[in-house]
Amino acid sequence: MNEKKPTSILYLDGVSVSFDGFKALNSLSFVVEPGELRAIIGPNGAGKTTMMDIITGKTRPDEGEVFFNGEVDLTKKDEAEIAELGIGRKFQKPTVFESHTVWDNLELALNRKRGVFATLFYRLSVEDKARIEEILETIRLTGRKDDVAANLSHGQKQWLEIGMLLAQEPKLLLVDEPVAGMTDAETAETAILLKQIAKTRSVVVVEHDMGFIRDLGVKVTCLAEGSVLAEGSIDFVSNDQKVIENYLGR
Amino acid sequence: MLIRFITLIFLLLSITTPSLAQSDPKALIDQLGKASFKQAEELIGQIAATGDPRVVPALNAFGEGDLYARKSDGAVFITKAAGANFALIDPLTGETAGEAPKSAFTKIKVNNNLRRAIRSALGGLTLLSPDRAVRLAAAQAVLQSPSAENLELVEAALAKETDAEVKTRMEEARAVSVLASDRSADEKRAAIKTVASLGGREAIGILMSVSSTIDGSLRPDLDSAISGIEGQLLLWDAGQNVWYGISLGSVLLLAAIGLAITFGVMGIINMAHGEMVMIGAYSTFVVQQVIRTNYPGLFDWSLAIALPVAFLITAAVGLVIERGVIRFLYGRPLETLLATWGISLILQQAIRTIFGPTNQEVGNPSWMSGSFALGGMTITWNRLWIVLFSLTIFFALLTLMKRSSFGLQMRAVTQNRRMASSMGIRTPLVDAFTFALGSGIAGIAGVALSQIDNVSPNLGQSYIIDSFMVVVFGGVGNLWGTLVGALSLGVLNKFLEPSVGAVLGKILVLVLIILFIQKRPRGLFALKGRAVEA
Amino acid sequence: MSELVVDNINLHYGAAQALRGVSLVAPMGKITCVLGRNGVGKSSLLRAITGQHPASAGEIRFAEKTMNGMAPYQRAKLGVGYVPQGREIFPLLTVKENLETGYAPLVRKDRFIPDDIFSLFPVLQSMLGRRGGDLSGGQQQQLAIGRALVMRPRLLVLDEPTEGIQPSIIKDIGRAIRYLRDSTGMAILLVEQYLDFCRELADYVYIMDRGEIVHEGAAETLDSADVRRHLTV
Amino acid sequence: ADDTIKVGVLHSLSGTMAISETTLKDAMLMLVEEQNKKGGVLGKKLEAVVVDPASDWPLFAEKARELIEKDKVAAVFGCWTSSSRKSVLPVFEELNSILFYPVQYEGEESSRNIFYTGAAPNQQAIPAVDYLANEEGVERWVLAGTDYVYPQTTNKILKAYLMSKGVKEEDIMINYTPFAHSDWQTIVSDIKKFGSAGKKTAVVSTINGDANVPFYKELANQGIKAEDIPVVAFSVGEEELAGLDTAPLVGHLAAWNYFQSVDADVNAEFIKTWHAFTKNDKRVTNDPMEAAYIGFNAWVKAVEAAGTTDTDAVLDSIIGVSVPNLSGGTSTVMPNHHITKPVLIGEIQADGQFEVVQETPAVVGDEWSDYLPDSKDLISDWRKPMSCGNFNVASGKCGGKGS
Amino acid sequence: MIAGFILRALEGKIVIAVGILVAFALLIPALNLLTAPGNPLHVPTYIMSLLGKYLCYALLALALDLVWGYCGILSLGHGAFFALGGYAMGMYLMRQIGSRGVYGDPILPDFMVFLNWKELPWFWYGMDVFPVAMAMVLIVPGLLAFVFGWFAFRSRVNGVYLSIITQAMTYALMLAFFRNDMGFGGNNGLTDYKEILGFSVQADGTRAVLFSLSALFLAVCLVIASAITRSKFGKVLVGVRDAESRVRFLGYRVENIKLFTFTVSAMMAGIAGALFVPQVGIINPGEFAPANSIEVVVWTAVGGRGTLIGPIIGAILVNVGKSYFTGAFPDLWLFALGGLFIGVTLFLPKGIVGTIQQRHAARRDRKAADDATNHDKVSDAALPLEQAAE
Ligand SMILES: Nc1ncnc2c1ncn2[C@@H]1O[C@H](COP(=O)(O)OP(=O)(O)OP(=O)(O)O)[C@@H](O)[C@H]1O
Ligand SMILES: Nc1ncnc2c1ncn2[C@@H]1O[C@H](COP(=O)(O)OP(=O)(O)OP(=O)(O)O)[C@@H](O)[C@H]1O
Ligand SMILES: [Mg+2]
Ligand SMILES: [Mg+2]
Repeated sequence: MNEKKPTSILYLDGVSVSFDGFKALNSLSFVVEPGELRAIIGPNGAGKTTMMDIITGKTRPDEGEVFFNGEVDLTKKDEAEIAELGIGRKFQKPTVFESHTVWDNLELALNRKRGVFATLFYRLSVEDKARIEEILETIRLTGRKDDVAANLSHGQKQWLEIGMLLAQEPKLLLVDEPVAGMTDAETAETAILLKQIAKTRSVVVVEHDMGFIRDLGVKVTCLAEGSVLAEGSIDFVSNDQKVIENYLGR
Repeated sequence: MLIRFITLIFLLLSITTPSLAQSDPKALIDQLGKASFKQAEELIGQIAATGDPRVVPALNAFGEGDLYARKSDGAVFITKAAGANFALIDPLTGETAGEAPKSAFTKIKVNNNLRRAIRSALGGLTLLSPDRAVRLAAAQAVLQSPSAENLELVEAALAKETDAEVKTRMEEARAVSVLASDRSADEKRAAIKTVASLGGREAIGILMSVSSTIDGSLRPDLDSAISGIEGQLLLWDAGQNVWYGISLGSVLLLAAIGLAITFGVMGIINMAHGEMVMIGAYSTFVVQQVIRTNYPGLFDWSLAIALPVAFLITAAVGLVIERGVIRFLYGRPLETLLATWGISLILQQAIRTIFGPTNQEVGNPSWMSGSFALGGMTITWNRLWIVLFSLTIFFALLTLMKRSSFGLQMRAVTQNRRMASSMGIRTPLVDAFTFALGSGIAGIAGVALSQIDNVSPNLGQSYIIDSFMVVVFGGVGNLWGTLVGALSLGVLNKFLEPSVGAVLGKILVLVLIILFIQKRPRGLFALKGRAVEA
Repeated sequence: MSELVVDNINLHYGAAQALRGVSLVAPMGKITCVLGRNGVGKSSLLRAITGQHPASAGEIRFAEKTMNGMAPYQRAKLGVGYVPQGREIFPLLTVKENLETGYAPLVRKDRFIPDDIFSLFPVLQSMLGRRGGDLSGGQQQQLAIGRALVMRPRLLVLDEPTEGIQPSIIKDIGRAIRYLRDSTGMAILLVEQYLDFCRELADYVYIMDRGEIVHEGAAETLDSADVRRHLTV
Repeated sequence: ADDTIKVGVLHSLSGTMAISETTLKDAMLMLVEEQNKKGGVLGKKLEAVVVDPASDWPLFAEKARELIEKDKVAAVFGCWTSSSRKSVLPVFEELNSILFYPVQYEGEESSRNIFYTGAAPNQQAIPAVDYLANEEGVERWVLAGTDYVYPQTTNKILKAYLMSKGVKEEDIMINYTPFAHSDWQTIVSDIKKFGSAGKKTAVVSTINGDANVPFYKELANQGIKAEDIPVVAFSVGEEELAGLDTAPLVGHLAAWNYFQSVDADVNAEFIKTWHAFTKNDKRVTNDPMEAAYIGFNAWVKAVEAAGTTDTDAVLDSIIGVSVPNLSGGTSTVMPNHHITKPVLIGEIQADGQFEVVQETPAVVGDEWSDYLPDSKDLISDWRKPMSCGNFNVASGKCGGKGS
Repeated sequence: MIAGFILRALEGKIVIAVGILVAFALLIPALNLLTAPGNPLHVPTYIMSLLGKYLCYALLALALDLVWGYCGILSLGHGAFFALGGYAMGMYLMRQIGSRGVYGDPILPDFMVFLNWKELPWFWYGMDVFPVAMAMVLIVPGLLAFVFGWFAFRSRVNGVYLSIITQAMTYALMLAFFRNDMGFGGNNGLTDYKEILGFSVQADGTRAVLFSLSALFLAVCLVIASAITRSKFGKVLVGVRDAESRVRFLGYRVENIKLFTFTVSAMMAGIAGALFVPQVGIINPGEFAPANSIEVVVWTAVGGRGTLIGPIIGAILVNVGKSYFTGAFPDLWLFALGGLFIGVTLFLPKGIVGTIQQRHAARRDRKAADDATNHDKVSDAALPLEQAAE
């Protein structure tokens, strides 16, 4: 395990966290290689979202190591620093800036200097504008770019959040249940989109939609009760007895 | 019994016979009419020296300010008001002497000095009273105003005393008098011991007062006695401080607890909370007013009657406010600040218009007055009741919130009003009742606070900041936080106050709150976890 | 008939119109499914039915009563149970208390939590004392469904109930919905994106597009290409 | 219009000070009404212009300006706190108008445009202390006050005075509390402690306003009787006592220049008018009302003498004007813009009134205290040719110690 | 870069507002100084100083709106910054009195003399030099805000907790300044000023200049505020207000953003205080009273928080009302004022300006919607009301 630390983009070893005595993560170890697209499944309450909370600095682990790019100790950083390092996240419950327009949401997410003075004197350049328009196309919200995000439907907010993630251009994307509330066709499209992104960066995606996971066709990790239950190809994992019992059902 | 009484009289006469010849009490009393304060003081001494028990009522009346001199002839009477007239009582015989218009008399003025002299004189005169309670009070009086003149009286009375408690008190009174007299050093040494055994501030006061006149050889005894008492007091002082802190805390708790509902639970930045407290206090005033004029006998019950009245009135006001204004503001918590600020201005001015701008008198029923000693601590009854009262309210409310289905609905509605409605909860009703409850509780807090603070239109303003401070310091939405927050702020305040003074103490408390919030950004009893961040 | 009848309703958000002349019927003892892409107005339809948002025209009837103008709690009293999109559990109430909020429209003797709920969602049983907001997304979704069932509704309105739930439990939910339909004869109105789930369960389906019903028919009709067109981008 | 003479009434009717000041507004309205019954001034009716500066000090300045500039009032009666007076002082000087200030204060001020009809420290505090020392044999002193300028200054003066009389430093305890302090447990018990040193002890209270009620309640509850530790107060009058059950407080003292209980015909008349005016025969009268009464009458007399309401003329004619005060004597406006008044010491009675236990002859208000080192050389005389509020007798110059 | 930053600020409404303010700055003093008192166009000095005072309040409200309306920090202690700026100015003015004080002490202000102070406390040094004093007007409030914000924002103190500690801050300052020992004149404060930069503070000319300065500073701060809020930084601010943690996950340093805004706002408040003091002639601890700070919040809410013109209008409107009512209905004016506040919340939920803007936007939307779907049934006009009732 330890030898993977320098080369991996994300490295978790022996991470545990508990809330009021309940162990949400139990000595979880888990590695993502650069350029990898990794799918994570697991029963409700397995700790998938908690794991993302740990990586993004929202929750501090009780014990264990979390390293980014082999060298950066994420447990010592706060959310903004981690985001600046290049870790982007889409939340399970879509969170966007409700009183901003779709456009502004993307503009804020755009990967530009984020200091006080940089933002004060920022001017929208031509390429930034093009980039936003491109993203709008991708998430099919061009027509609604001037609407405030509060007025979007649930699924549209999901899309907007994905768009913000794209705008952020992170090195590592953490995507929590991206296709919840999407139609089958959209689901398929999202899979294509993620695979495309994964060509240039690393992606960790959590989902319960097995069809979608299958579409991704990548290595799957199944978590349960805060630690890894099974890992391997989709066929391998979905035939694992424990996974069937705990997760897929008969 | 009878025999004893006779012997007492006899004894009394035998002691005081020599002075009896010197003066006639009636004449002395009549002289009071024209005397200056200084002369009156001497006269009191002479009247007491007559040793005639018949002067007791006259002296009592003098102390109470009921002794008047007739303008026409200077004759002195004890008076009782009877309309525009005085009912006259002969000062010596106690016989009624008809009525006469008030204007025909001048009051014989009394001041603190004279009252003190009277107290001491009465103490001496009543030491042999057949009534046990009177004797006890007399011994107490002698104890409080030591004078060498009383020494022989005390000793005589002591010799006859059979009641154990009165006896100890008299022993102490004797010791005090011995110290003031010119008795021998040995006797005084013993007296110092007795006084020291009394303990407490008073003992120190007595010992200190003789320290300047006492014989040099007794000085070490005196000093060690004083420092001994002081040592004991030190511990009690700490206890006393804690008690002060708790009682201050309970006042804060009372003031804040209604706010813990309207603000803590409902999320309304309720600037009119203080006015609810004020209305509660005014309700008490009105209730007392009605009782005073119509049923004076019920006065001791006035608070018990005021509680439900205040609750209903303030709850009704709260209900009107909720239905009329607040309900349009759910989901816009910041706007509630603006509206309730407006409401508070209106309520203040309304009260000012109705009752006038000045303080109103709210009396303390007898069971709320005075104090008792607990070891070396003094505990005032009103504070004790307020502590108990605030805790009672607190736990009642806690039970309501946590155990009743209304409490559950209340919390559900405030967390997600739309969804609560879809769960079949009658949200408008729950909202209205919750706000009314919070207001009503503020109202009964007002009843209690009327006992220690002034009842004026500004009453609410003086509590609103502290109330918010307590609720926030304890952690919004957590009733236990409000309790612990209030008590700890109270105790903290009282521990700072003696060393840095009240003003700096208050400033320091504020600064400490600011610093504390840095450590715990969500208050003392912070809610943690996803549930809050979401 | 005491079924749910939605008759030609419109719904506006401010100036924007989200529903245009939508009509549907959800009979008792049947599962009626509404499908459609993102933002076509499915949730809006359910909001109109549960009273979360007023319909600006048309009529909604249930149990022979016109529900327009009724507050949500009055509809709940009529037997409308609602599982909203986005869970909307009470974050600071414990799981148990969340379930107990369903007691409000019930008479005293019914105020208990049916065992079925715990056998359907065992995780709730083990987490009764935990605050609702601390649960994981899927657990919250299970709680939201359980909470609606406590009310013993006669019309159960579910907005994407399978969102974020693990596959095994989705299957259980499917079974449970069918069981509820058969055992209690309640009307079930289900909004879903998950086509397979829908196809398996539904007795009748409606498809929406841009605030309008564009197709209705038996579940089998879903497979025609014509219908599929409405669901692709 | 020109057929009336306007006078301004500048008292807070809302906010924290309303509790005290509203009464003065009512008193002023009554005085104006009475004067009009007598035919007004210079043959014209008086008209009171009432504004509410709302206990907000900058608003006092604004309202003063409004009264003078917009309403063109001939004189203003108003203010209670020193801060409000300080706030309006420059306005009156700039616009050359007249303010009558009816409340006891710390002294250390003399403005050409202000008349101080309340007591200066020497007209209240010092006689009170003398009384306690002489009549009650007090040797140990607690100076308790609210933490602001009036108590601080008064206590400074008192301390200097007491020490000049041979009181030792350790026999003086000074204690300050914040405004509207309501928890007096610790302080009252400290007083008790301080009083148990075997020497006769008294409390000199400059505790302000609302804080008094809880203070006295605590005193009563902790059983501090006037016979043991008397409290003499300078801010507690009949009005404050109206909010209290006074039975346990009998014997505590206050020093004022007037009490409602004063036995004088003018006073009886005044009280009758007051009750009729307010239609409430429970309304009490108090010392600032008397001060307002004196100020108002002095102004009327000065205007009549000058034949005009013109400020400069009135300023000239008013000095030396004597008007009856309510305790049966007369008060004279002195060249230093303070007035002469007797000092009365009263003891609280069970009925909420005071009983006078001592009365001094009229005392001249001393604007610059003799017990403050920088003030003792200053005097004030607004008559020509001196016309100076801070004449330094040591240097013989106007303008303080410097220049 | 800076030019672009400022230019962006000058959107339609702001230009108009700035224009009005500049016109005010020129016109009112002109009407005061150049016309005779009898002239119908004459603006009495009294009215001019009153207007000047309102402008200072407006600037204070604007400062608060920047942190509250845009950044979501409900400061209940902004009066403290205002008062500190005022005290800095007051100290300068006190020192200018020199030996004209009643005791004639060339150095010590009167209140120090009669309280027997022997020398000037250190923090009074240099306050007689105008540039130093003016620097203090900015530095003291700015520094306090910076230090306070540094700790609070880093510890992620939020929402009501932040509001209450700002309130505790101003309350503590009030108690401290009440104390005579602090060396700021106790409750009487600093008053009886004589001159500023050698000009008599009571001269009409000086007052006119002070008035103009108030209007101009308000205009300048309005432009700055507008530039800030219309920049990307402004959008981040609103993001912080609505979803603070989301902003963090995008990589923005929320604490720096807040700290910057809070400090800038405190400095604006300080300027407002400094302009206020010579015009009203007094500064005392009453300005620190928590109720005063709450009032500022109320003005802002009345005008419309989250808009720039709103707080200005709100502050002026409420204070004009207060000035008028306290004179016209001294016994009843609180009813009127309280009623105004309640009325505004109920009928103008976003404040005066906010509601107007919203109506405007709604009308535009509806028009757009109608245009787009004019074949559709006409939508129900009663809807917005219905929504508001929920
Ligand atoms: N603050 C907290 N307090 C108590 N329990 C918590 C807290 N946060 C998370 N948990 C518990 O930790 C477990 C893991 O939650 P997590 O959200 O990581 O699950 P998940 O794998 O994302 O599930 P899902 O698929 O349902 O989203 C759950 O059982 C949850 O109830
Ligand atoms: N609160 C709102 N205010 C304004 N517009 C809204 C609001 N909620 C939804 N809308 C708009 O109304 C339309 C229908 O939304 P609705 O939520 O009903 O869609 P949906 O079919 O449920 O979509 P999804 O599958 O994404 O949940 C969408 O275009 C959406 O942008
Ligand atoms: Mg999850
Ligand atoms: Mg939806």
